[in-house]
Amino acid sequence: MLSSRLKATLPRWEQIMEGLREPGPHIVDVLRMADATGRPAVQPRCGVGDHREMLRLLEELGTTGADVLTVTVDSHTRLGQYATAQRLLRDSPDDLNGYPLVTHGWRRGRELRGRVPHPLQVRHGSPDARDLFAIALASGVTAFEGGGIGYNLPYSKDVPLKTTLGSWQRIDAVCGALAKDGVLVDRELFGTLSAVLMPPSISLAITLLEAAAAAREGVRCVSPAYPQSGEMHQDIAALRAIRMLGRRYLGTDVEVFPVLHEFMGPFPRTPQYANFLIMYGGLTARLGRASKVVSKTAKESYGIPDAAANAEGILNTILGTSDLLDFVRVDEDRVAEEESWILQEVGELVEPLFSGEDLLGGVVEAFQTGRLDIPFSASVHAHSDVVPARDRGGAVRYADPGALPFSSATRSRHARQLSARTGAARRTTSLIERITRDINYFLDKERTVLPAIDERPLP
Amino acid sequence: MLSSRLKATLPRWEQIMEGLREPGPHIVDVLRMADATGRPAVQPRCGVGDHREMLRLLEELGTTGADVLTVTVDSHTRLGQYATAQRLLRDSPDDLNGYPLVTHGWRRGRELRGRVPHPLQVRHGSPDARDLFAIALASGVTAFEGGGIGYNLPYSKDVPLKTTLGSWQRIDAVCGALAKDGVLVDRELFGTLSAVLMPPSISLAITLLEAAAAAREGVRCVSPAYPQSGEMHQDIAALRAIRMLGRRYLGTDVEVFPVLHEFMGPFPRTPQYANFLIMYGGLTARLGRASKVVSKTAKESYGIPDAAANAEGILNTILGTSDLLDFVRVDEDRVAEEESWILQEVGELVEPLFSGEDLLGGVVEAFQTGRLDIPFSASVHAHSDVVPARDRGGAVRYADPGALPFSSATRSRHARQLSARTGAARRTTSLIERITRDINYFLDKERTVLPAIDERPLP
Amino acid sequence: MTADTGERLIILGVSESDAHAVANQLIAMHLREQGFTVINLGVCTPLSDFAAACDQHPHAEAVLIGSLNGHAYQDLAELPALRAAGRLRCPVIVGGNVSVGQDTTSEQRGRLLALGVDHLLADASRIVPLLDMLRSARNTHATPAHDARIR
Amino acid sequence: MTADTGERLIILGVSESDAHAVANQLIAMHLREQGFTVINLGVCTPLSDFAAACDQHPHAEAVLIGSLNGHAYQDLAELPALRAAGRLRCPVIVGGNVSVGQDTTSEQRGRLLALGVDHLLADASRIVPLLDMLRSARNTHATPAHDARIR
Ligand code: B12
Ligand code: B12
Repeated sequence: MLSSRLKATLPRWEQIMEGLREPGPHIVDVLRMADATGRPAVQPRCGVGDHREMLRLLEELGTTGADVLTVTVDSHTRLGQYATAQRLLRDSPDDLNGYPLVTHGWRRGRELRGRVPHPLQVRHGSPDARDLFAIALASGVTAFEGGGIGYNLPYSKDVPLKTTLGSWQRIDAVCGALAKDGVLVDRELFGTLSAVLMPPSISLAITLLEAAAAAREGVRCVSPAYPQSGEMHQDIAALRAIRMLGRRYLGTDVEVFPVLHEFMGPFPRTPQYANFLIMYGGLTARLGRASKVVSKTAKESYGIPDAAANAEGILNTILGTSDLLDFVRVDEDRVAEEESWILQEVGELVEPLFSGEDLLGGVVEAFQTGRLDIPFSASVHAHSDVVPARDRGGAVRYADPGALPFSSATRSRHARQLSARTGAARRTTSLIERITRDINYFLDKERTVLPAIDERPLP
Repeated sequence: MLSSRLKATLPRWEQIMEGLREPGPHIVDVLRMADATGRPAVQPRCGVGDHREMLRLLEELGTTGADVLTVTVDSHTRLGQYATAQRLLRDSPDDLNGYPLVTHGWRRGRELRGRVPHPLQVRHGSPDARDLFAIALASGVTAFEGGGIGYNLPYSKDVPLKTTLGSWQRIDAVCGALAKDGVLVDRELFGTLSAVLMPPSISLAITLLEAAAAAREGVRCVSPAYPQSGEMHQDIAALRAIRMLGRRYLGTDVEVFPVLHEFMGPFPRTPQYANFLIMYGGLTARLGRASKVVSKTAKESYGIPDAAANAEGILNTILGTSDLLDFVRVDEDRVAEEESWILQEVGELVEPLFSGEDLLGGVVEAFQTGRLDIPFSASVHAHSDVVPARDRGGAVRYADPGALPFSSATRSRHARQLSARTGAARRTTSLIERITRDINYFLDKERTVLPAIDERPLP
Repeated sequence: MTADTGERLIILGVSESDAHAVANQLIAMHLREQGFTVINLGVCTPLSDFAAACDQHPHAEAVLIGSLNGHAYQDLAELPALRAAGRLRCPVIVGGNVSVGQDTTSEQRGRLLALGVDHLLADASRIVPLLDMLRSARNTHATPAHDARIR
Repeated sequence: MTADTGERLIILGVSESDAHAVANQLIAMHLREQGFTVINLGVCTPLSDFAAACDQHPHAEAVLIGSLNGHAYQDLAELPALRAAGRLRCPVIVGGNVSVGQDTTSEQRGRLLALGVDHLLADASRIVPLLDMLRSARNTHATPAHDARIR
C-alpha cells in the first residue's frame, strides 16, 4: 500500500498502536461530549511550513478555547510533490501554504501531537492520502479528513474516481481493523466540495455515499461536513438531515457526527462584519446541533491567517455557540420543510446506488452520466453541469440540476423558488454576474448593513 | 428662568425658532422611521472638551452608520461650575470628561449641529438644566435628555426633588409651547437611573411619571430609556411594556419612543467578548422593537472611548440590529409573562400617584416615605432601601423591595424566583459579594464562555 | 471614642465632582460587615467635609475617598493646603478609576501622590488588608515608611 | 483560424499547483458571452501545456493564467526558459491572488514581472478591457510600451 521508501521510515505496527492508545482526549471523546452538552466542538484551520513555528502556532491556538486543532498540509505535499515541498522547506518555508507532514516525518508529527492536550486532525486534499495517513497514524493522530469523491473532484484535475475511491477504500480498511482493536479513527468527509454555493442535497448525498463505503470497510466513526450556505433555516435543516440520513442508511453501529464548515465564500473586509459572520457560523452550528464547527478567520479573503487572526476567529465562533444565545428560537415549521426537501432530494440521488451491489462502481458510473455531479468541479471527471443560485431568502437552490435524477416535483419546486426572485435581477444580469452576486452574498450584505465606510484602521 | 448673564448671550427667540425650523432630518423623523422599519436608530455617546476635536469626532462617527449623534456634557458644566469648566478648557481640555456646552456657547453649538447631517442630542445629568436647554435650543438641537427624578437621584447628592421636578417642569413648558408652533422636542427620560441592576418596574414607573408630568406641560414626544439587564426575555418584555404603558396612561396625543441603553454594568476586558455584548445589545433593541439604542464601546471599563472604539461600538450595535438576525425568534410565552409582571408592578407603583391631583407633590412625598425608591441612589432624597438581585436565569428581581407598595402576590413571586438560586450561592456569600457578582454578571460569563486567556493584543 | 476601646472608625466618601454611589454603598456595607464603624459622607463630598469629619473623629483610622469620573486630581487640589494647616492628618486612601481616559498611568498616580495622597487602591477588596497593615505598623510605633505603592 | 476572420481566441487555465476552478469557469463563461473563443485548459495546468496550446493556436490574443493558492511564482518558474526558446510569445496575463499571505505586495508582483509575465490583474472584470486595449495597440502597429502596471 505504501511506497517502500516511506515504509522504511515508519515505526513497527505495535509502536504505532501504542501511540494511538496513549491517554486522550481522543477526537471521539470530544465529539461525544459536544453532542452530550449540545455545544459544538470548535476547530480552527492552521498549518505553516516550519516545524518550530507550527509547534508555537498549535500552542497559542490551544489557549484560545478551541477543542480540536488542525495540521493543514501544504499543496505540494498533498499532490505527492515531496521533493518540491522539501526544497521549499529548506529555501523558503514561508512559500509553503501548509505543513509538509511527509517531509517532516512521524517523529515530528508525534511532537506536534504531544505538545497540546487537544486532539489533532490532519486536513489536506490529497486524492491519494495513503502516505499521509500512515504518517498521521504513526504520529498518534486519529482524526483524518478526506474521501474518494470529496478529496478528488474539488482538488484534482484528472484523477479517475475509481482510483481515489480505491485508495480511500484501503485507508478505511485500516480504520476498520483499528476499530476492531478498539482504536476509533474519526473519518471527516469533505462535503464542502467546491465550497461555493454548494446545494445541501449534493453535499449530503456525496458524504453519505462515502460514509456508506467507509462503513462497509469497518469504519465506526464518520463526520460528514457540510458548508454553511448562510441561510439559517436551510443550514439548520441540512445539519439535522445528516443525523436522520445516518440513522436511515448507515444503521446503528456507525457513530455520525455532523460538522459545519463556516461560510467558505469570499469574506467581507470590515473586521467587525467578518467577526460577526464568524460568530454567526458558531450560532448556526449550535442551532443545527452540529458536533463540531470548523472556524474561519477575518483574514479569509487575504491569505493564510496568522495566529492572532486565527485566535480571534476561534473566540468569535465560541461566542456564537455560547449560552448567551440559548434564548434563540427559530421558525421550526420552516426548518422542518427545508429538511423534508433535503431528505427527498438525497433519496432521489442515492437510492438508485444503494440498490445496486457494486456501490463504488455505481458511483463512478453515475458521475460519468451526470446522475451524480457537483458545480465548479476542478476535475474533468464530473460534468459541472449543475448551476446553483440563491432564492430571494438567500437559500441555495438548483438553477439547473443538470442530469441529476430528481423527480419532477423536486425540479418544479426549485424552479418556483427561483422564479420568485426580483424580476429585474433575473432578466438583465448575465449568468456570471448573477452567480458572482450569489457567491458574494455576504459581501453585498456588508454594503447594505454597514455604510460604505472605508476600511477603517480599527483597534 | 435663566440667569441674566446667560440670557444676554442668547439670540432673539425668532432667530432660535428659525434655527429649529431648518431642514432635518430631525430627531422625531429618525425615531418614526425606526418604528416604521422595525430597525432601532443607533446612537453613540461622545463628548470631548476641545471644540475642534468635538467637530472631528462628530464627523468621524457620522460616517459609521450611526443615526443620531451625542453631545455629552462634562461633569463640571452639568453642576453649573462654569468657571472650573472654562479654566480646564483653557489649561487642560483633556481633563474634561465631556463637552462644556455653556462655555463654548450657542454659536459653536450651531457649528456642531451644522457639521453633520444627523440630529444631535444633548446628554448631561444636570439637576437644573435650564441654561443647557436654552443653549441647546439656540444651537438648533431638539433632542434633550433628562428629567426631575432621573437627572437628580443618580447624579446629585442633596438637591430636593421638588427643585429638580420644578426646573424640568419649566423646560417641559417651553417644549409644550414649541410643540404648539410645530417644533417637536424629543424628551428622553433617563430610566437607567443608577444603571446597575435596575429593576425594570422601577425604571418604567419613574420614566412614566416624568412623561406624564411632561405631557401635562404640552410635551408631545417622549423617549423613556430602559437599561439593558442582560436577560433577553426580561429586556424584550420591558421594551414592549413601555409602549403599552404609554397607551394606557399617556393617551394618544403623546408619541412614545422606547429607548434601550446597552448594558451599563462593568464591561469585560476581552475585545471580542465586549464587541459580542455590544452586538447583543443591538439585537435586544431590535427584538424588543425599541425605537433607538444607545451603544456602548469595548473601552467601557477603561474610560472615555476614543473615536475608533466608539466607531467599533456603533458598527457592532448595527450588526445586532441587521436583517442577518431576522430569523431569530424568542419564547413568546415567557416574554408575555415577564411583561404581565412588569405591567402589574408599575401599576402598583404609579396608580396611587395618578389618582391624586398634585402629581409632582405626590412623587416628592412618595420618595420621602419610600413608596418610590431606587437602589444605589447618589441622592440623600431616596432611601436606597431597594436591594436588587439576579435570579438563576439572570433576570433582575427584588431581593428587598424596601417600602415599595407592592402587592403580596408581587412580593412572594420575587421571593420565589430568588429562592430558586443555587443554595450555596445564597447562604455563604455576603450581601456585597452576591451583589458584586450580580453586577459583574457579564464579566463572570466571560470566564465560563471564554477560557482564562490573558488580554491578548489582538489586531 | 478612644483609640483603645477597639472601635475601628473609618471616614468614607466620594470625591467632590463624582456622583458614583454604587461602590461607595457596597464598601460601606462591606466595612460594617467587617466590624468597622463607617461615617459615610456619600457622593460629591468636598475635601473640606472630609477634613471636618476628621476634626470630629480624630481617631479615624483612615479617610477613604472614591473617584470614578476621572477628576480625582481637581477634586483633591486643596489637600496640600489643608495638610499644611494641620488638618486631614490621618492616612488618605484614594480608590477607583482616578484619571480621565484609559488606564491610570503612573504619571497620573504620581500627580495624586504629590498632592499628599498616602495610598492608591484600584480595587475595594484591598481596603481591609491595607487598614490592618497600617494599624499594625502604628502599634509597633515604628514610623510608618511613607509607603505609597499601589497595593 | 486567421487573425482577420475576427475570431478572438483566448487560452485560459489555472496555474500548475492550483485547483481553484470557480473563477476559471466563470471567466470562461464570461468571455464566451462576450464572443471570445476560449480554450479552457482547466485547473492544475503546467506552463508547458499553455505553451503547447500557444503553438497550436498562434493567433491567440493572450494566455490567461489564474492563481489563487499563492504559488504563482513557483508555477511560472519555467516562463523565461520557454520564452528564450521562442515559445509562449503572446501576452501572458496572470490574475487572482498571486502570493501566499496577505495582500500581494509590490515586491511579489515584481518577481512575477521579472519572470516575463506581461500583465497582472487582481479582478476578472479587467480582462476584456485589457484585451481590447492590447488589440487596438497591435492594430496601430505601435510597439506596445512594455506596460506592466496593474490595471
Ligand atoms: C472555494 C475555495 C476553495 C475550494 C476550491 C474548489 C474549486 N474546485 O474551485 C477548495 C475548498 C477546494 C479550496 C482549496 C484550497 N484553498 Co482555497 N479558497 C476558496 C475560497 C473560499 C473562495 C475562492 C472562490 O472561488 N472565490 C469566488 C471567485 C469568483 O473569486 P476568486 O476566486 O477570488 O477570483 C477573483 C479574483 O481572484 C480574480 N481572478 C481569479 N482568477 C483569475 C484569473 C485571471 C486570469 C484573472 C485576470 C483574474 C482572476 O477575479 C475573480 C473575480 O473577481 C478562497 C477564499 C475566499 N473567500 O476568496 C480560498 C483561498 C483562495 N484558498 C486558499 C488556500 C490556501 C487553499 C488551499 C491550499 C487550502 C489547503 N491548504 O488545503 C487549497 C488549495 C488546493 C489547491 N490544490 O489549490 C487561500 C489562498 C491563500 C493565499 N493565496 O495566500 C484562500 C484565499 C483562502 C485563505 N484565505 O486561506 N479552496
Ligand atoms: C453605573 C455608572 C454610572 C451611573 C452612576 C449611578 C450611581 N448613582 O452610582 C451613572 C449613569 C449616573 C453614571 C454617570 C456618569 N458616569 Co459613570 N459609570 C457607571 C459604570 C457603568 C459602572 C460603575 C459601577 O457602579 N460599577 C460597579 C462597582 C461595584 O464597581 P466600580 O464603581 O468600578 O468600583 C470598583 C473599583 O473602582 C474600586 N473602587 C471604587 N470606589 C472606590 C473607593 C475606594 C476608597 C477604593 C479603595 C476603591 C474603590 O472598587 C470597586 C470594586 O472593585 C461605569 C463604567 C463601568 N462599567 O465600570 C461608568 C463610569 C465610571 N462613568 C463614567 C463617566 C465619564 C460618567 C459621567 C461623567 C458620564 C457623563 N459624561 O455624564 C457621569 C458622571 C456623573 C458624576 N457627576 O460623576 C466613566 C469614567 C471615565 C473615566 N474615569 O475616565 C466610566 C468608567 C464609564 C466610561 N467608560 O465612560 N455612571
